[in-house]
Amino acid sequence: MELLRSRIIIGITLLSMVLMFGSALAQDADKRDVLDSTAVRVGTFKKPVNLPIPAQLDVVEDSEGDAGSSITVSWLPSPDDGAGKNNVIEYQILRSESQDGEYVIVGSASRGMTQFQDATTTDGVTYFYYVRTISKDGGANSQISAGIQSSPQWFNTKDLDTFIIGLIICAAVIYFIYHAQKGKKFFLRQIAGLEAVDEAIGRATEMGRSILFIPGINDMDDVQTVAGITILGRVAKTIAEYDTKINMPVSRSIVMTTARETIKQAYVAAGRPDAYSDDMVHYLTDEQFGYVAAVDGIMVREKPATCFYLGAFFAESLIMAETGNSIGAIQIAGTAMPAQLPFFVAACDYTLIGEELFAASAYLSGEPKQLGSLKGQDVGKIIAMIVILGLCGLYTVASISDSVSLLDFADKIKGLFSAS
Amino acid sequence: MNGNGEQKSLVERLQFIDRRIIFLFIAVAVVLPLLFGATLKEETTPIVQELFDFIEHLPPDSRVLLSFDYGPTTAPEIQPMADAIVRHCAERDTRLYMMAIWATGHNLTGSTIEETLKPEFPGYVYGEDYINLGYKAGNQGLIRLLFDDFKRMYSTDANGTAIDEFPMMQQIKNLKNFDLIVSFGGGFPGIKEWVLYAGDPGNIPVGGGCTAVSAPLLYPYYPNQLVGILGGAKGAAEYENALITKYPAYGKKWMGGMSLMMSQAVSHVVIMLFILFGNALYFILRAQRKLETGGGE
Amino acid sequence: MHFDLGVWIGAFLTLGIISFLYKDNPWYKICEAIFVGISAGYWIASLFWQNLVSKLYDNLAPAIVALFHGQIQYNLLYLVAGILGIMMLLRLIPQIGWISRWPLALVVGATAGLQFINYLVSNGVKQIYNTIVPVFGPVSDAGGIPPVATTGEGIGNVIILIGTFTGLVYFFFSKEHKGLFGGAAKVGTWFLMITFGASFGYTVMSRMSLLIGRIDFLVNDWIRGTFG
Amino acid sequence: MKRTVPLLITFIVGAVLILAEFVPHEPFGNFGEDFSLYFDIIAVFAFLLGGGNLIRVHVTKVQRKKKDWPFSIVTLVGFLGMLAAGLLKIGNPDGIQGDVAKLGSLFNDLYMFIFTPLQASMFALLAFFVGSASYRAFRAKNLDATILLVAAFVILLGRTPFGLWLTSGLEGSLSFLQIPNLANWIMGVPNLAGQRAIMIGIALGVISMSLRLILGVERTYLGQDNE
Repeated sequence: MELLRSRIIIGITLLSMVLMFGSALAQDADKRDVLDSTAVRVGTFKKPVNLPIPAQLDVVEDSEGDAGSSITVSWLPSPDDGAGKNNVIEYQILRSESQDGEYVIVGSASRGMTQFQDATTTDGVTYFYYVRTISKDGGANSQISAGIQSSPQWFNTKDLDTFIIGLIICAAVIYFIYHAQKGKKFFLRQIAGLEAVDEAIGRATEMGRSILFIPGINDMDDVQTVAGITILGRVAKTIAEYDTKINMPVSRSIVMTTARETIKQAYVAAGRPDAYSDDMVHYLTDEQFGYVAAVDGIMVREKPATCFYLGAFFAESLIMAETGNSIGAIQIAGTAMPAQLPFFVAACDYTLIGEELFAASAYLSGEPKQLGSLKGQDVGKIIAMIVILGLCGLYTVASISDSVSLLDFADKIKGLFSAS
Repeated sequence: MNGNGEQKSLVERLQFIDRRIIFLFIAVAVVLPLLFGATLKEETTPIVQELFDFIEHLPPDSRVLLSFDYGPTTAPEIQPMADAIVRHCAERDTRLYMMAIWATGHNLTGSTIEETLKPEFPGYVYGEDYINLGYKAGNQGLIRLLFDDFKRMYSTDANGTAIDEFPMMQQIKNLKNFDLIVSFGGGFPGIKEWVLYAGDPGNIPVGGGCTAVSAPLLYPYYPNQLVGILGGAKGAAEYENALITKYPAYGKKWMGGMSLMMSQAVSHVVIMLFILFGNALYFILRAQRKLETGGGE
Repeated sequence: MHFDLGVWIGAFLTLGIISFLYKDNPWYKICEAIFVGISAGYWIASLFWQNLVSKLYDNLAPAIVALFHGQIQYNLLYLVAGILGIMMLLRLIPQIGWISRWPLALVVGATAGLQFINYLVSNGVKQIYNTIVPVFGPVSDAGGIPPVATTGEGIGNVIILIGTFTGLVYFFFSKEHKGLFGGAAKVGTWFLMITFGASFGYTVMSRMSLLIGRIDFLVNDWIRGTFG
Repeated sequence: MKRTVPLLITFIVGAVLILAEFVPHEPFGNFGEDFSLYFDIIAVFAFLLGGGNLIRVHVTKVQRKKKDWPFSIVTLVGFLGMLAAGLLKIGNPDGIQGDVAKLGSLFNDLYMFIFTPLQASMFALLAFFVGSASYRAFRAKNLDATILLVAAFVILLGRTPFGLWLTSGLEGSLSFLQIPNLANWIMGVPNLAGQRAIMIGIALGVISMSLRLILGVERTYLGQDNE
């Protein structure tokens, strides 16, 4: 089934990619022409005192890759913007629904800018634009653009680069999942924090004390919480086998529901469904510090032998980890919140750093499919490293040799990573 | 580490000194400077200066969205930034759109208006120059919604008046209509979410003030995704310094950031002394052990 | 002497929480109990009005009224959200409790989908983009690349490059940390250690300001306000 | 049925949301936002489970006179009182139509006078724990720990005027060694490099995790029955 599913997803992605390319190309062909050369000049009745030379309209077109309601106006800056008379203050963008109708200001851009997005258009209505270059003494107008309409697009061409990079990484992960499933073995290095899990649970069992599991304080809409819960699934199974007590206070109701489901199934899998009780997981409060106040209370009163902190943490991380340290618990933490990592590193015995948190459940599961995905992640890392090294090298060579063509080439590749 | 050995020397016991003694020292270090009301000036660093310069170069009537994304817990640190930036924006005659994606931010928006904006800038007219849009729930989801349609979520201001009655709201259709977004962010959601869901997709300049703890996380977004960041009380004090340099009239005013800096400096020293003390003990102990065991650990 | 009930309550609660530093005690237990109760009630009541009423009811009710008039509106989709929410509650009935897995599956699927994209763009692609600079070379205005102004900056760029690179090496799962690779991973851990140390040191300051805020309240609002 | 349907839901929702990110056109463009709204709505329903659990736990504690049971009464009173104040909008100047946190309502009063000081005090405890953690953790035990210690110490020094005062003698070409400059350099260079490596790693971790979830390789959260 997995096999079929991964094939289906590859098929779907490829198909959708082809479709999106197609529609993107079609849109390009549809792009409106830029300027209406016969456009009349407006608003030059008063003899200017010291007006700047007006900016020239460059391209006026439907904004690329959006849901409609937006037209992008760009212009060539006035020669007096930052040079010449140097008296440009800003540009105003004016719009009308008929060429010689009444033009109203739809926005302004400070000097030095050459683009404005009018996000207040109605799809299907034809608009005309011009740009007014403003100085202290008044404004000078550009020519009027040709009529233009906004429309929504089916593929965001600006995100094509992100799409391709995502696709490559997905392909790598799925490829290795597929191969692992067929029985290919991969080497995986040890992660100290995960090696220690069994020992930590064993210690609690020996001491006859409970194990505290904190899945972070975010809800299930944070992937870190999901990672914490998947680790809980593995840990709970060992706990069930050792017949140790687990205490899991949570700060989100959905997390409570999910955690119960997860622990229950772990107990079933360990062959001890009768030992499971809903009381293992209990809700405290959604409030960050209310939660930590209660968890601290639980710690000093119950004195758990082992504490797991796996999920998304904020400032409360150190309050818990220090209290846990003061009661002499073995502490294993893991989070992808870079700000809290230092505290866990300082106060806990083991810390899973960022990526390791997400890899932990795969490690603990020992299932080939899961381990395969980790190998796929490494491919992503190799790509990132090659891109970084290669492009930095390329730029450096280009910069030293002052070669414009080389620079252009480097810019082009770097552009692939300019995700909007 | 073995916490329950039998016979311990004084040095060994000091190594695992009762935490409560450290707590006591920290409390004293914070209380004393506060009693004397001392302040400390800070030189402005580029990451703060750039946000200052950006606001300094905003043309009059530019639209600045200020999001009060913090609560009472982080207010001691972030309020001085909000005050400084509100003052600066008002000096530049920009239009201020104040909102909050933290429920707790609503009260703080109100107090900033009452205690800073109104008394110091009596010329600022509600609905024309500034508006308090209040709090809306939804975290980063709210930002996504505002990005496409501002008035879908904000159909009234904080007092319940229809939004279209305010002249300054007429040009606002979505977040792209703003010239600058400043988030005073105490955590999640905060500056990062503004960058991810508004600044990046819409190419809207985003700046922010945040707690010292979240500042290092935001550095990677600067300067490409963030105009500038004020990190912690130091960032606030730096911005106040920039403000005083440009508008010397503020030199006479009491500045929250600079006052906070003093208490912090003293407590820092206490912590550093403890670290030094702890390491000294550690090395003494190690030397003793080496003597006893004849080297090696 | 001036008595302000709010300030006295605040002082009572503040000192109760701080007393935990000495040791667990009934005073702290009272504060903790109040805190848990009040804050849980606060969140449930707030989100009831904000999410259930203004997001579900306000959007759904008009759409249902319209349905009776024969119109089908986009907001009818909120009905799905309502049904999913009710499915969640079916956990309370053991026989059909498994239905609660459906909304759960939706939540997990959507989280996976959305965060996939967010992290790919902001944490992945953008960070790679930011790292790509000419590490060394004369100031050039030929392209859109940031010029390297000083030797110091050049060295800085090289160090950032090495740090990012070796840091990534450290995270490799499928290769053992030994030999040259292990050396690189070791350098990577040094960079991580600097990162952790620096963030920690940087944070100390922020944490102090919170305490200062509280002490300020105790000293100025409570003691001086009452007796001064 | 019990497991296949949820797995299918996860697969479809996840895959569609990823692809929808690249389709600005209606209705795909709004999927992400719609989910935020859906999630909020589901979360409110789930609150009934969480709140119900809180009540049950504490009522049981009181009934069985377990240790510290009087405190459970305090929790229950606080919870139900706050809930009533919020849901019934007691004392709200605008009545039931008013904003739940309207100034002057009982809900807002409880928030301002009880919730806020508790929250701020709990947060303030961090100042003390930062002290005790740094005293214990910052020991030059080995090379890694020493690097951690030195980086932290330089930053700490750099955040105070004493750092500048200590090293103000270093001028000209040595001025980069002045502690504040050194601190900024650490934050801007090696710290940044480490952060980037962590962030890129996290991105890959999330991508791989998401794929495992979407493809149904990872399914612990749904239970592992019959396997």
